[in-house]
Order: sequence, then structure tokens, then C-alpha cells
Amino acid sequence: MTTDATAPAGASGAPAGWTSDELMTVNAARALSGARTCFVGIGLPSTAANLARHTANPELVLIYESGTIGSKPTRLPLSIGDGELADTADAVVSVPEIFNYWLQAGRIDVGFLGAAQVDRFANINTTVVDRGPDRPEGRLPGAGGAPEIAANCGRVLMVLRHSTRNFVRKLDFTTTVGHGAGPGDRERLGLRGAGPTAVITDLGILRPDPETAELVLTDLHPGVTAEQVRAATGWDLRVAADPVTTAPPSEAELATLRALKTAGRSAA
Amino acid sequence: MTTDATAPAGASGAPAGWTSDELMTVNAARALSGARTCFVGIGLPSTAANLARHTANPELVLIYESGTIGSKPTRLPLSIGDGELADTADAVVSVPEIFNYWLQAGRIDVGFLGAAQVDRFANINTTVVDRGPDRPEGRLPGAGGAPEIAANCGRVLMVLRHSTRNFVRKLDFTTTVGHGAGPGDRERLGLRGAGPTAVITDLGILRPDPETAELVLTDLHPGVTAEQVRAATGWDLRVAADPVTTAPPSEAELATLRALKTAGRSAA
Amino acid sequence: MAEIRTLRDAVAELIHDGDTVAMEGFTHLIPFAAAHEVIRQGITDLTLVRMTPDVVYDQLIGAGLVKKLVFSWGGNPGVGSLHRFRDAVENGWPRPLELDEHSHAGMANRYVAGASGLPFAVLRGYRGSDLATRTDTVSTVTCPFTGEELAAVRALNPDVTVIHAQQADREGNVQLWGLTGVQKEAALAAKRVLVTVEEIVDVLEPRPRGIVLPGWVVTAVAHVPGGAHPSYAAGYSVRDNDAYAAWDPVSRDRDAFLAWLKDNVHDGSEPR
Amino acid sequence: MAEIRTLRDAVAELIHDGDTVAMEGFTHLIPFAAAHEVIRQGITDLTLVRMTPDVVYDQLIGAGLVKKLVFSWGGNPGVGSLHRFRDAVENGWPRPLELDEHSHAGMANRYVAGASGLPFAVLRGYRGSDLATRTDTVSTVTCPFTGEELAAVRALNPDVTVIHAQQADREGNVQLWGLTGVQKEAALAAKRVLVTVEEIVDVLEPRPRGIVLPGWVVTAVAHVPGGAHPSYAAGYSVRDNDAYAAWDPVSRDRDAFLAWLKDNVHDGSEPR
Repeated sequence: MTTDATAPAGASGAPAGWTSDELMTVNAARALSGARTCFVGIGLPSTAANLARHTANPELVLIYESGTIGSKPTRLPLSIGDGELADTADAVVSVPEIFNYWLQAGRIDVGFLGAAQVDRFANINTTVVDRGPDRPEGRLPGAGGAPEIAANCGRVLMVLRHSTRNFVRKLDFTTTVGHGAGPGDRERLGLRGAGPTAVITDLGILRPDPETAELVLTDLHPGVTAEQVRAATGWDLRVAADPVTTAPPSEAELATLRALKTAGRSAA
Repeated sequence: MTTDATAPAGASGAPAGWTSDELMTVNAARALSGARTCFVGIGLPSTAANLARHTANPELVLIYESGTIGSKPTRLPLSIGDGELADTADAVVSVPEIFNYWLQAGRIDVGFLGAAQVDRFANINTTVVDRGPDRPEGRLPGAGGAPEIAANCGRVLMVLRHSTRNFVRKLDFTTTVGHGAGPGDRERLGLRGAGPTAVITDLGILRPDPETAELVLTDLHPGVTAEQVRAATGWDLRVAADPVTTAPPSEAELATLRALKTAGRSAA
Repeated sequence: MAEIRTLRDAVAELIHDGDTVAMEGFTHLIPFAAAHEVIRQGITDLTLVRMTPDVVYDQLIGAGLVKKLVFSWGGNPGVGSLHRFRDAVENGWPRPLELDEHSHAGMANRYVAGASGLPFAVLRGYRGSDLATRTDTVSTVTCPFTGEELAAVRALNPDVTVIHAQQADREGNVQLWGLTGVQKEAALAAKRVLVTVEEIVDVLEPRPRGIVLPGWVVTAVAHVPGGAHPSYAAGYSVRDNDAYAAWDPVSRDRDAFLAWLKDNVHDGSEPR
Repeated sequence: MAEIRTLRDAVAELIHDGDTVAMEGFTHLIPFAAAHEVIRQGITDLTLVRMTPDVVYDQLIGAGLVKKLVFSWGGNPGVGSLHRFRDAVENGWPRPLELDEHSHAGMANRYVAGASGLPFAVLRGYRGSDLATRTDTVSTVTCPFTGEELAAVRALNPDVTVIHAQQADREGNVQLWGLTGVQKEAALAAKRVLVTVEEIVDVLEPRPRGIVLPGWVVTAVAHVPGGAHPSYAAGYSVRDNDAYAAWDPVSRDRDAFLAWLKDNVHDGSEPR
């Protein structure tokens, strides 16, 4: 459902169509506007961050956990170890250094994460899923850099596809703390920064309520209804009084995103 | 008294003469025979270690606290930051790395130290000296790398000129632990390695008694008597039953040492 | 100084049944050829350590040689799951797999502690995460100056660390460059170090973004051009993305995996 | 990105009375010119931090600008004592000098902790030494896994770190190479960073044994060729050993020092 949805051919100079994944990525890139530095997870976050550097935020400093600082790839990196990340970087450092001197020291503005499961307080599970009493736990890839990215950046953005499988009432395992059990929990746990400030999906954008820290649907992508989003969410999702509709992808955004993806693929 | 003493012109191919400092340095270099790696203090230890690499131990790996591993200088480095140390090294690392990954991890065979004051257990003071009740403490340079060099190398060599001012009954301050208060103290304090195994001076060589860990005069340089050494020592120095006389500097040793020093000076 | 050996001899001499083995390389310079030699020699009951198990550990796990995995992220980068890893964890096939699971920051610092001769490392990490509930190698320490509580992770000191590098000289000094990951720490933390290299050169010229491991901290060097395939070796080869993608269907199926193992590792024509 | 300023403006803007200032450079790349500008501007009541105070801090101490010194080895390398340092410590001239004294390993790790955003660092050090009796920035921690007691040192986080580097580009990215000492840690531990450079270039080409500080962690860059004189600047100048030797008689005598200060710093013709 997520990747194949396309918008109708646009009028008034809008592109002829886009996928819901493109909507998600374009909005994720826009969320990086104004950031100076971004610690980039591989996959969807990397696509969005690279798009941002070619559109909303050309000065954005991309930092990858493989040790590259200020990478300026001309195509999407195929993995976190892509040589292009190193070749185009301002500095390349060891993995311990990137985590200790750069991330842990609190000098990165935005941490950009994907997730397998998210709960209403933007906590993340990427470790194991409960598949019922008669079946063994299902194995996910594990924590990677996420716990410390979420703990040490100025704020956290998340990008993932929207479904009841991903947006769950209760996490089977808390790999990475977003807002914990609610307001004050980050401070109590000694976590730096504001934590997750936006969860960008293929349907819209959720942001934490300033009072309760619970995720609220604040933005809908063009053509998506609040009911659709609520149906794709595993808890009783709150909807902002007057959710805004995100601007459709511009021609430049779409063209850039597609060019980045094509370049990435052809380099394979 | 120390630097001007010269031996009589030698017969049988021995060099025409040498200074007591040269005797000290040549013997210090010989003490590095068989070592694979040496963490080198600047000054007398550096002179001796470089001489060793050109005579007794060509494969010796010199490690300096400025971050150079496997330096192969052709002249004496003028300071620990001498570019030649870096240019000729197998690897150059940061100062934190040299102390943490290389020294602290216990991978260096020999630590080679100088000292301002030494006591009978080869403990070192390089911090302050007591100059009497009416005068302020006299200031020495401080610890530098010595406490951790002595704590983490396989064994420790020391080289310094012999006088009652340097070889004292009681240290005014313990900067660096050699054998502490005697046998078992290194283990009790959690210090690795054998600690100081030889103190090489311009008069002879002191080594710890295997039973008591107290320094004993085991070697006399040519022409020096045990009484001279005892008179230059601030405690009642024990003398081995039959102290050996060190071999006089060979022509090759002296020529190499002088060439290293000349090269060092002319490069200034 | 390190001895220069064949891969077959070096693996036989350095790696033994029951060892704790770290094969490192953060996506770049992954020592695939050495891992395949371990499979051919059937060295078993291994505790494998690696931040990102990747396809290389999927193969060792599927071959039934691994009793425990110490790691922080186990996926096929850019493709999906590691199905042999999942099959072992979820179904115990071909044998159960014990896990010691960390975050990247925790694993990196465990190697740092190991390389530094310290029993543990301190970091701002694991706070509020359930990770600490499943391992006994995460704890806490209190700062004696500020009273702040921080995470402590136990040092990692593998019996053997295996890495792939671009170059060694004839004395066994090794240079790698580009993304050098956690390789220096993993090597310096280990009792024995095996390095496979693309090339043996007369003189190692210092490279920008290069790190050097002196021969006296390396136990053995083996000349294995292409030894990181299908991962990258900057300056020598790019990633074989097709091989990573092709791994997915192979690893999803036990029989397909066993056939792959026979054809490509046991009966293959890899450099040894 | 870092701003490119004159040395005079950068010092005036970044360094204030009462600041804790680290000027680092382990014998190589010592930021002498910046220190002299501090003297000219009379910025005072400083806490100075540096592993090896060297001649550069002897000058600042003699000028009466320093109330406290945090250090591990205070000598004139290859020459002898730092007499202005000794005069301040022993006789309180021109003002008393408070000391916080460590070993090199301790100081290096204090910077590491500062750069890492940790309140302290752990090391095998200080055991049996009297050093710990004279400072409140050394303590102990117990390993939660092994029970071993280790030294803990408090993090250093200077208000300002000043270093000298070979090159910067116009965005303020900085590269230094050769012996890079503890400069990265000292810079990353500080709230503000001033870098004087030999040269400003259009493109920073990565150098062997080079480290890069991105412009966004540098507050200001000043173009000061020869700014490390009389210390080394690899690739640009060698050490002026005569100047180090000549410092000895100057620093032994208060009047000779004051005359030197007037002639060479206040009325001198150094780049500003």
C-alpha cells in the first residue's frame, strides 16, 4: 500500500505524480531545513538527508556512524561503508571517535533514525518482536547506533512507513528511548536534547504534544485523511485540531530525489 | 665532576678517552640489548636508546610520548617534538592514543626514564625538593609520562648522574613508584611488570636485590671504586660481593655516540 | 615482526575451536576470505564478535560453527535480514545461538577498553533501554567528581582479531585507509592478530586517512587479493552489491544455503 | 563555519579575563603568536592548561596574567628549567601561581573526557604517586565487572582552546599534520576554539598523518604565518633551537625578562 500509492497528475506545474514513499522522503528532507549537522542513519534517513543537502539545506553537514564528517555524495550511498562517503568528507575518523568525540559530546543538531516499531512516546524497538505464545521471538537487526543517537543529539527526527505493525500500542522491547513514559522522563534518565520532535511517515507527520509528549498527528500529506492515519496506527492516535496539509513535492524536489536514486542504482 | 672525568688514553685499540657521561650512555644503550620495544624519555634516555639502535639493538622499536612508534632518527632528536621522530616513524598517533592503546595496554617491553631524585627502592621524585625550613619548596619540572611508564612497561631502566643530591635517603615527594617500600609493593599497588631492573649512572650500575628490592651496586665503570659510588649516594649503599667492571666503550660505540651527537648539534 | 603466511596456515595456527574471534571492518574491508577459510577448516564452537555481523557472519553461523554472537546490528546492509542469523536465533538451526547484544557506541567502547588494557569503558549510553536487561556486560559507574551515573561496558579482548587491509610490507607492518572503522581497536584488543592484505609492498608510504599497525602487534599477515570481496577495499575494489542482493534468497532457504556453502566455499576456488 | 579574523580581533573576542585557556601543541605547532597577543592585550587572571607549559607559558606567567596552571611537565625542552614558572611558584613573583598537577597520561585523558562529553576518564595511573595528594581532580573508581580499582581524572573543558595548524580553507576547516599531539581533544573539549594557521588555502588536500577539524567546531581562524615560532611547524619551519637556548638567561632574571617582554612582545613587530 505504501510504495505504490501515487497522487493524481498535478496541475499548475506540479509533477505528474509521486509515490507515498517520495512524499515521505521529501517531507523528511524538509524537516532538516535550518539544521547545521545531522547524524544520519542508513536507509530512509540517508535518502532524506542527502535530498535535503541538494534542496532545503545545501550547507547541511552529514555525519555517518562509519566515521565520515561532512560527506557530500553526489549519489545515494549504497551502504554506510560506501567509499563515496569517505572520499567526499571533510574528515574521516574512527568509529569509536565518531561515537565518543562527535555524537556523545552533544555537538550534533539532529539525529535521523528509522525504526521497526514506534510507540506513542516515540520510543523505538529494533531488537525483537513478540509473535505470540506459540512462536519464538522474531529477530530484528538490533540497536546499531540508535540508543546513543537519540540520547545525545539536539533533537531527533524519525522516518518510517505507517502501519499498525510499526506504530504499536506497546513496544515488545525498548531499544531506544524517545520520550520514555512521558514528560520529564528524558531529564530523569539523563538524556540530552529535545528527543524526537517529528515522526515523518508516508501518510503524514506526528509531533509530540508539548504538554504530554504523546505523538499527535499534526500534518497530513496531500490526499490523506486523518482517519486513514488513525487506522494505520496501533493506538488511539490524537489528531491536532486543524492538521495542516503538507505541500506537495515540488518539481525540483522530485527531480532531485529521482536523480539521486538513479545515480545510486546505476553505480551499483 | 661528572662530565669532565676522562679515562686515560687506552691501549689495545681502545679509544683515546671518554667522558663519564659517555660511559653512562654506552652502558645504558647496552642495557637495551634484547628488548623489542622501548618507551623513551627525552634527554639521557633518548640518547642511550638511539645509540642502542645503532649498536647493540638495531631492531629496537623506539616509542616517544609525542606519539611516534618505530622512529629511526639518523641524528639525536632535539626535542620530543622533533619532526625527524615523526618522519622516520612506522606510525604516528595522538598523545592520548600513545598513552592509552600503547603504553597502558602493557605492550611495551622497556620504559627508559631519567630522574631528579631516586631512593633506595628506585622510586623517583621529579616534582618538588625540600630546600630547608626557611626556603620555599624547590620546583622541578613535574611528572611527565613517568608514573605510567614505570607502571605499565615490562621493566624500567633509569639513567642519571650519580651524586648525593640525586641519590637520596628519602624522597621529598614520590612522583613515580619504582619498587615502593619494598617487595610486593608493586603487586599491592596493581603496577604491571618488573619495575626498575637497572639504574645506570656515570659511576656504575645499581640493580634491585631480588629478595629485598633495594638497589645494590653491581657494576662499576672502569676506574671507579665502590667507595666513590658510596660517597656519591645519599644512603648506605650496599655493594655486591664481587662487583663486575663494565667493559670500556668500544671504538664503535664511542664513534657512533659522538656522530649522533654531532649530527644532532649541527642540525640545530 | 609479523610472519607472512598462507591464509590456510595462518588460520590453522591462529584460530582454534572455542576461540573468541573478532572479524572487523565497518562495511568496508570485511575479511570474507579468512572467514571462508575458517569454514573450510571447520573451526567450531566460536564466540564471534563484530559490530555489524553482515553477510560474513551469516555464513559462519549457517555453517554451524558459532555458539555465541557479540554484536550491535545484524542485517544485510541495503538488502534486509540476515536469515541464517535469524534461523539460528529463532529456531536454533543448525544450533542455538547465544547473544550478547549492545549498541554500536557500547561495542566500540568495549573494543577501546580492550585496546587500552582497561577492564571497562564509560559512556553516556543504554539509558532507559532494555538492552541492559539481556546482558551482563553492561553496568553503571558513578562519577567521583559530579555524582553522575554513567554506563559501564566490559572490555572486549578477543583471542583473535582478523582484519583485511590494503597493504603490508615484508616486515608485516600493515596499512589500511579510507573508512578504518574500529579495526585498530579490535586488533590491539586481541591476543593474536591475523591480517589479510590486497598487496605486499616493499615500502609502506603513509596515506591520507591511513592507519598503520606495526608488525610487532600483528601475529600473521596473509596475501589475499580480493580477500574482502564482496565488500569494499578502497583503492582496490568497489562493493559487489549484486552479491549482497543475491545473498538474500540463498540465506532464506536452508538447502539453498548448504548448496551455496558447498559450491562456493568448500569446493570453490578462492585464494587460500 | 569558522570566521576568519585578524589575530588581534580573534583574541579580543574569544579570550577574556578569568578564562580557562588551553594552548596546546606537544612541542610541535605551539601557538606562540596567539600567546603574545594575549600578553599585548593584557588578558589576565587566566587559568592556563597545557601538558607541557614550555617557554610559551613561562612568558605568560612572567607577564603576570596567570593565576593557576594545570599541567604535567614544566620545562624548557632540551635546555632546562622554566625560570618564570619557578619564580612564580617558589617566590610568588609577579603573583602567586596555583597549580593543578598531573601526569601526561592523566592530562591526556582529562582532555579525552572533555572532548567526549564525559565528566571523567578512567586510567591505570597515579598508583602510589603523591600526585593525587595535591589535587582534587584525581580520584578512583571501581570496575563493576572485575572489582579492580582504577584512577579517575576529572574532565577538562577549557573556555577557549588555542592551537596553531598548518592550513585552513576559507570555510575555516583546519588541517594539521605531523605530530598532532592532543590538539584534537583539546579543541573538541573547549567551548571556543581559536586556530592560527600558516596558510589559508582554497582546498584542503588530505595529508598523510593529518587530522582535520571541520570549520563548524572552530570559532575563529587567524592567518598567522610563523605563528608557532620558535617551535616547529612541519612542512613550514623547523625549531629555532637558538631561541629556546636564548630563553634561559632571559628567564633567569626578572629585569631581563621584562626588557625582553617590552622589546619583543609589546613593541615587537609580530604579525597581529
